[in-house]
Amino acid sequence: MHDTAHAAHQAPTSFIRKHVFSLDHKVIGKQYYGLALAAVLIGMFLSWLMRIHLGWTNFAIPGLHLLSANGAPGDVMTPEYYLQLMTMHGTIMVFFVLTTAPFAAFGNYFLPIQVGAEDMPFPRFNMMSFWVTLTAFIVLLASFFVSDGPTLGGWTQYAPLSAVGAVAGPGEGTGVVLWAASIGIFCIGQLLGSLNFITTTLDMRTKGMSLWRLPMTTWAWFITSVMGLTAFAVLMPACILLILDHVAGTSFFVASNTVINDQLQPHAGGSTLLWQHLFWFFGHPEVYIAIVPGMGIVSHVLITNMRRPMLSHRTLVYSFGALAVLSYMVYGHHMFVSGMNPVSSLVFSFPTLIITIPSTIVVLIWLGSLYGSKLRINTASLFSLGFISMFIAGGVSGFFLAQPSLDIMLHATYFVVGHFHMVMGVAAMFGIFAGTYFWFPKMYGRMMNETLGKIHFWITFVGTYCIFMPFHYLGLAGNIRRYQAFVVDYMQPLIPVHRFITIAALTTGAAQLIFIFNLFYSRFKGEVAPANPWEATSLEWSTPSSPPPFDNFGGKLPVVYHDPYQYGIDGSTGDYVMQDSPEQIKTVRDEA
Amino acid sequence: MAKFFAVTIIVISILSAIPIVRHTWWMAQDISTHGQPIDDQMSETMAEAGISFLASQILLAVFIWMFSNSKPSDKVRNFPGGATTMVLGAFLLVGTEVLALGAFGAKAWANVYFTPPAANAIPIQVQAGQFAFYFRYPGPDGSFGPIHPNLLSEANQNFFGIDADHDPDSKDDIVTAEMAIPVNREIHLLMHSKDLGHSFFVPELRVQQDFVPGLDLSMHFTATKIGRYEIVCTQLCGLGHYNMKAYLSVMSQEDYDNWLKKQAALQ
Amino acid sequence: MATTVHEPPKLERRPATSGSNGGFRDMLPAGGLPRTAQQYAPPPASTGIWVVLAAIGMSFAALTSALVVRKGGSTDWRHFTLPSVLYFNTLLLIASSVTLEISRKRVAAFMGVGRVGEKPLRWLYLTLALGLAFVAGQYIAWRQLNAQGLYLATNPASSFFYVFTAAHALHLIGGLGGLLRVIMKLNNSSLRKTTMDATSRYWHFMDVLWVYLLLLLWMKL
Amino acid sequence: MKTSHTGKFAAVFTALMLVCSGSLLLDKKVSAAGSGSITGSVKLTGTAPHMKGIDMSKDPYCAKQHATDPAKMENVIVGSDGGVENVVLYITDGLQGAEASAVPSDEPKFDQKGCMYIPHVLVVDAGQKFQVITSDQTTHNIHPLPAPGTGNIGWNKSQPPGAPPIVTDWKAPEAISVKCNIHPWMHGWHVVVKGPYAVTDGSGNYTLKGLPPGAYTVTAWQEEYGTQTQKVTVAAGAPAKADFTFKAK
Repeated sequence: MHDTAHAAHQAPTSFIRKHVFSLDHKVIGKQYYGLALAAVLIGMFLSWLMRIHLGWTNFAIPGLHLLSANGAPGDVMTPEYYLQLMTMHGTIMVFFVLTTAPFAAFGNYFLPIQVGAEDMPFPRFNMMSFWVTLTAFIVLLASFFVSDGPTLGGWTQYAPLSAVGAVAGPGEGTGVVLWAASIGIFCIGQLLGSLNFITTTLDMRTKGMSLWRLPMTTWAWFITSVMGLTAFAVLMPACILLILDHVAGTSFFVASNTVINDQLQPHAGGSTLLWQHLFWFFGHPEVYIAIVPGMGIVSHVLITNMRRPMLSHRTLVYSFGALAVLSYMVYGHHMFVSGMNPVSSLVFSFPTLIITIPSTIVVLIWLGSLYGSKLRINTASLFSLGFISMFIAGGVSGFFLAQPSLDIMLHATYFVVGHFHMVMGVAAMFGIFAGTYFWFPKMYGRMMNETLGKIHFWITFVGTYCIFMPFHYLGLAGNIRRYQAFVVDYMQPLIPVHRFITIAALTTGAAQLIFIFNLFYSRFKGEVAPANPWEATSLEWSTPSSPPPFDNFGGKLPVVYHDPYQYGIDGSTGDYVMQDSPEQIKTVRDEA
Repeated sequence: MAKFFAVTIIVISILSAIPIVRHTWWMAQDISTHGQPIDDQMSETMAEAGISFLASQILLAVFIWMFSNSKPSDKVRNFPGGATTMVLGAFLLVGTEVLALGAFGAKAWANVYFTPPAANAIPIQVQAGQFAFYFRYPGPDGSFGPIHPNLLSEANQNFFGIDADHDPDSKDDIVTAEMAIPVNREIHLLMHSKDLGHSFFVPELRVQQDFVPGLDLSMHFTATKIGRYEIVCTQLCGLGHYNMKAYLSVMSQEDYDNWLKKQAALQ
Repeated sequence: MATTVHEPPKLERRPATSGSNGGFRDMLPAGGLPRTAQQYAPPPASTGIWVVLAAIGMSFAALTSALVVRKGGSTDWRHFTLPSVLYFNTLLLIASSVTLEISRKRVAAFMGVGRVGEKPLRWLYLTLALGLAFVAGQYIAWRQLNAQGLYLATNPASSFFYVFTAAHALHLIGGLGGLLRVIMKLNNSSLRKTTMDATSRYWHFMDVLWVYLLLLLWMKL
Repeated sequence: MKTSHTGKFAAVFTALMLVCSGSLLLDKKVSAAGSGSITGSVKLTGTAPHMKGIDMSKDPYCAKQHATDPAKMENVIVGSDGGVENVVLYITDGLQGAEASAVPSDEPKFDQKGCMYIPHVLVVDAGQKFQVITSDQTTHNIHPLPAPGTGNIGWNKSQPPGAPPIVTDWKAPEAISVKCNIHPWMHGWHVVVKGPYAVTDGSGNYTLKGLPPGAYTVTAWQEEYGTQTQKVTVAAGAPAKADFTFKAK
């Protein structure tokens, strides 16, 4: 394995090796970013279709039949098609956007640079991890083109609906098999990624780069990769068992005496709760896999723009660690009313409540560090502050969902949907945006357009609240999720709220096109970036050029002399000293 | 820009809080005997969550306002007490808060799930399937006949796989598409799913419980208010999930008896 | 780079500036070239292998819990006696671990003396053979079960048996690939000690994992 | 693909097809070959099974459609004089290639009205196109369940209110049970046959037309009581007679 790293250090010349099957972690990072970008556009498009349908159920969306003749006869969406879009939206967003963009994309690009390494230790595995992930994505999209369309089982793919096969509904045959195959493949990709991330952080740190000198981002990615390693390693066998129930006629997840369409199913004795246990053991850590890199990026960006280190670097790191550890003990709170023993519901509810403590510490440290800082306002810092606001808004609703007694009223309602969209969906997206605006100069050597960036931020920030706050109200009013129309009497008065949300969603979605435009415009027309536009300290800004040369540091590894965030001091270069500058300064010590 | 942002945050937070405070959209009125603790717990949690939400959002806004336009001459200052304050704050304020919540919540939960049904509770069996609920009353003999999966047939309106010719218990069983219960009588609901995972949710009754195929669960509750309510499915069960519902009529005892007679005649 | 020794020269860890101990690359002269860094740092293969083993361990833990839950709830679990050939396979696998250890020692010695003289391939080939024999043995076990009419879908017990044994066999075949790689590299003298160690750690883990699985299946099926 | 445009087109097309098929039928009539016919009645002995009423309260729309006349099961509908409705009669033996392979070109309709299927039993020729339409203001899903291995592939599609018709056909002769999962009581049949067929009316009478003279085996199919067969010889001109009697279980 190791000599592949050597091989990786003659810069490739052919276009294919340079840009397609590249071993360079920077290229792989960009490839991941591209994948996430494509995925998020598809996912957002699906959500538009869903929102329109929820607001105006019998509205004919012109040309929709072209997408699926069965799914939209006469351009009006059928119930099954709505559920299929919903499932694909969830799967694409959670796996191919929230997991790939902040973790795989930025992590691949910047983790090696931030630890002062020339590349990941296993470049071939790194390349594989991207191509495997891409394959997974293609397999998932393929299910749009099979006769019955994609699965309608929701991204949680609960058994037995997902396990009995096509009798249960359109897409529950081939669709589920493709879904499970795609996710199984995805797991392999992420395992390979985690392997590289962990070994890079542990073994590839340059001279003087002790663990406590790693930037917040590196810590976040490291902790995330440890979570990913354990979580995806559990999801993969689960997917295999699910596929076996389909293609091999086993009965892992289907109970006896299942009668569908007046036909007694040939399965026997399976445990339907088994899937939920396996899935959520992965599923809850997955939430943190999506959000912790965002927290890292936001801390990193904020520190730079606050011109001061966090109140306590270490406390923050420990809190991330605590989140990671706790995330494995709380998965049961997804199953309070699932028929699991009510005692275990209580047992699961307490760690779930306790997880608010590290989360609160993180937020308070952010807030406390804002105090007395010299805050600089730019698009990156705006999105970081927006992240904090979202994280708070989405976090407090966790108080409710952590309690079994309230889950009786809120389980499977829009309250839950609002909660996870805010805390893991939008918050993570804000993290991705912050990272993009912050690192774009390093990745492409040009600045992103600030004006467009700010417009993008304002619409997104306000729009997000307009979309997801009402979700909570709907949930309180008992509006059930995963409904394609509201024929239930007590839900009909809520339809106007849905229309409001739909309009907000379309507007906010449109604003994202500004971002896309900004990306491509700045890539080619943006003003050329200085070496260290944000006056930052971490190693990615010490590379000889932007974008960095093939081996990151121009054939000479940096030596680290300082803690990651030496801001607010009198350095020769200004109020900061870069990690690799030998200049002797009075170090900013963090307490605790 | 920064000041405007600060104001925006505060405005949004307050606007978000208003519908909650004014209960513009809120839980349906409680008609159960066990619901009160849940509602109290909800308001309790809402108060604490609301305060944390507003407090931290406003703090965020204020700090953005205060520190966004500092002069180069300004020195970076630390929050009094630094990180220690934060950690202590998190543990003392939030920690104790949520654990207290948890403890109270546990009691609310316990009196739903850890109490056995009364001896005189009316047993009613509910059959969940794609995409409807059907209900079975034991009839005069007070006992249900067995469910024969091979006899289950929607085409023949045999929703419980009843074999009245061979099972004496089944002879007088009453199967209905609507659930009627007498007011102020405890109901012991026996849950069975013939096919997939479903759920039984009546917001007014403050009950929600999944159906688990191969695992028959039961619930018990008492309705205190006459009226017609809806039972909805909250567990994604296929394309008809959105339309998987049934009506729950809470009646006076005599109405209930008459209704039951009428249904018996229709069998 | 024909027969160059890739081991880092035994330098004592110099405490890096301001009392911080950095990465393993602290041993590297200030501002060293990435190439030399490659030479100095102990290659991450030795860390990486533990990461890999952790992931594999997790997967099998998940399958184990699946078995426990599935069996706990079920009324249709039909016990069957494991094919006795499995016990023989176990001996083969344990033996292979022993031979691998021997070859590891030999290789270390061989590299220690600057890779002169005859390459110690014999024991590696023997390990490879034992590994292949084990896989073949597993195949025989499956055939025997088929003969009894026990297939993947026959009942949960057999389902889990096939899933576990197949999953383990696949991982073991991966190990065989690793062994082949070691042999190749030893042949063209580009073998690094850590590659050898990583491979053998993986192999021993497969060995231990199999013993665990055998106990699990023996107790649960 | 069914946009509103192609929808219109389909309608026009259907009309045209009906005209053509009409002329085709005329054509059949004049040819002496198909002049023979079989008539008769299908009766039920013993007490007819009780047809339970259907409670549609689950979907208020459906319930409203039957506010005045409550819906009942349609598995066995027996007339005043014991005649059984919805019995399908078709030829299982004796057809020459021509009649066997002739596929009518009209497209019978299978309507969803008041959350019931109209007709309850739809008879089509193997390979004959038919239309599934909905007259209801609630969404239905149509879910035919052919037995595996018959050559017919099952499907499951929803029809929202006002959705264009689903036009399709069945490949092989089979009695296929059709259901709606959203309204579990909705149950009907697609009976796929080869060659001429007839369905009994409310009083159990039928006339099987368009048969050339010859010896045939007539089969009567009833969803609850299965099939019965009779050998019948058809002469030119005078219709042959074949009465069937099912025994109540």
